[in-house]
Amino acid sequence: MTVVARAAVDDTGFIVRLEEFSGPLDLLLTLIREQEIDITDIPIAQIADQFVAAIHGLGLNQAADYLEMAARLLRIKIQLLLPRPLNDEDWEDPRAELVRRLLEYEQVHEIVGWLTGRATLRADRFPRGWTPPDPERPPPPLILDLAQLLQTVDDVIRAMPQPLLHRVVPRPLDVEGATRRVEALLRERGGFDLREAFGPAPTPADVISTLLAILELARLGRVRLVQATPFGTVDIRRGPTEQAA
Amino acid sequence: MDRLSKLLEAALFSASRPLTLGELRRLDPDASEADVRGALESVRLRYDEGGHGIELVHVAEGYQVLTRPELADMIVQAQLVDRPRRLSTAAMETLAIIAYRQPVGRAEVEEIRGVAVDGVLRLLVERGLVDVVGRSEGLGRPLLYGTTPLFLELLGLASLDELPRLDELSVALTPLVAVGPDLAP
Amino acid sequence: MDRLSKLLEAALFSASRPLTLGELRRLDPDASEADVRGALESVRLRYDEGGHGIELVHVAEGYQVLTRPELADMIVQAQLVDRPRRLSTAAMETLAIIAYRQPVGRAEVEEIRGVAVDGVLRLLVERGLVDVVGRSEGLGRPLLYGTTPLFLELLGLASLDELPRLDELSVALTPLVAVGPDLAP
Repeated sequence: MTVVARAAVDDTGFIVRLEEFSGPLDLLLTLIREQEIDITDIPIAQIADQFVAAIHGLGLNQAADYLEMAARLLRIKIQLLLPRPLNDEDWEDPRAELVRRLLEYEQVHEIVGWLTGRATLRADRFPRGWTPPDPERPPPPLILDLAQLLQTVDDVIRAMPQPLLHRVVPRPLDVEGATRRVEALLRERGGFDLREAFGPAPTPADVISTLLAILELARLGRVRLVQATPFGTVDIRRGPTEQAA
Repeated sequence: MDRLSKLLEAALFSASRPLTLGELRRLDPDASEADVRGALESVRLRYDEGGHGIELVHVAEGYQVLTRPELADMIVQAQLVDRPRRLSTAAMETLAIIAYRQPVGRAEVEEIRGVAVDGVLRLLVERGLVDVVGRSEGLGRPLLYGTTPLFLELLGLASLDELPRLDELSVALTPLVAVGPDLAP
Repeated sequence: MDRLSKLLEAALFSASRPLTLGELRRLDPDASEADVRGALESVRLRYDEGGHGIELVHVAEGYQVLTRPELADMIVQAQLVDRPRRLSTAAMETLAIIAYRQPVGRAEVEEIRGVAVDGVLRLLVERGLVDVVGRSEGLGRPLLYGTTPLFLELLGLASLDELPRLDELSVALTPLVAVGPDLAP
């Protein structure tokens, strides 16, 4: 897969090639296009795994936007795995929202292409480079608008160097906790299903935290991620990982 | 050239941006809008028919004199002028969404792009391509953004109407222009 | 116009400084100095004899296309040259603080912004947006600043009461209102 080959992770694991893709939707769309997949019928299990592998390979596995998408894909994958009653008319394809967003994003892509073309044409026409220096005359008219003033008030207050203003917000992601949970499970059993790692009734933050913890453990070579069949579940096992995900 | 054409030409040369018809009329209080249009046309013809290296272009709801595109490579090669730097894909995407959905809040842009856009948005405002155009009535009264005349100028568009209509795009989808807090179709 | 003249015209128009003969020759490696001089002369004649509002001028540093001096006054009067200006972020921040805390001393503004504001404050006073409104009773009796009627006029406000109250601003403001009783407008 060329996506992964295009970038490398540096020693620190820090994000090195974020600019390669303009966001998770861009990466996802690239994966889909490269494999000439029908956007309205995405093989989620396959794409989810490739996405996780790609963000890991690109060193994007610490960027919240990408992790959120990874969690979303895994959730859809799990939803699709759940048995559903026959003839259930209320059943909604869990991929529908993702497809809508991808199409919308593809449309943005097309507009970007058009805008870039126009900008390139315009870049070949130069305006006058030299304009007369200001003679002695009143300063040019001033523009002041309320919205800008209010924005500035916001900015000033946010930037105020006063410790009094610190507000403690509970950290939604608890990677440390998730890491401890995964390690406990590993000690107990040596291997388990990805879904078990999320715990009962996981919130999106739990899913992301767990995913992050597992990816980090995999990076450190302390767990191995195994998927026996293309649409099967992901197992987490103890031991070094030869190939990430 | 008649006196008004001469004056318009000088004014267009002196300004570093496109001048609107209204601004050009200020040059001569006695001239009607038709006079100004006629004089502009005579400047345009003069450049086109005289084989000049510059031309009069209708852009950003105004008029501007620009060099002819076929000369750009030679001027750049001679290192007399640099082409403007291109915007990053992230900046272009943000700009595209704002252009079609304006006035639009940051959250909506982030929803479509799937990433945080603080930094990119600040850059676009600093570069003068985007500006705050108001506040939404919604929760927290978020700021709303829109494109500026400079955006049109740098794309060589006379007005926003020249942007491709959504039904002309190959990816047909619910109109992007339908502004709403909920983006679902 | 011949090809070289056209190229010279475009280069002289788009360059940000006068161009020397040597620089102009870079446009066409095959052209001799005499060719370039000849082409410059043809551009000059074209402008002079066609009744244009611009002219080709040989200044100490090289060649330049300029608007004709006799038209300058009319262009200046029409105020077309300058883009209406926006305040810098620094000026805007200082203004925002003064608007909400007036009457306020320089030290307090500096404490909030974390930088010296002398220059910015002077600019705001010069532009008539801010003025000295009194002296504090405190140590050294420092000057106190407030906004002017022009400030209200530019924002389209009838009075300071129309400025949104701080508690109407975004959520980020809430803690400030809570900790600083003296911040209320």
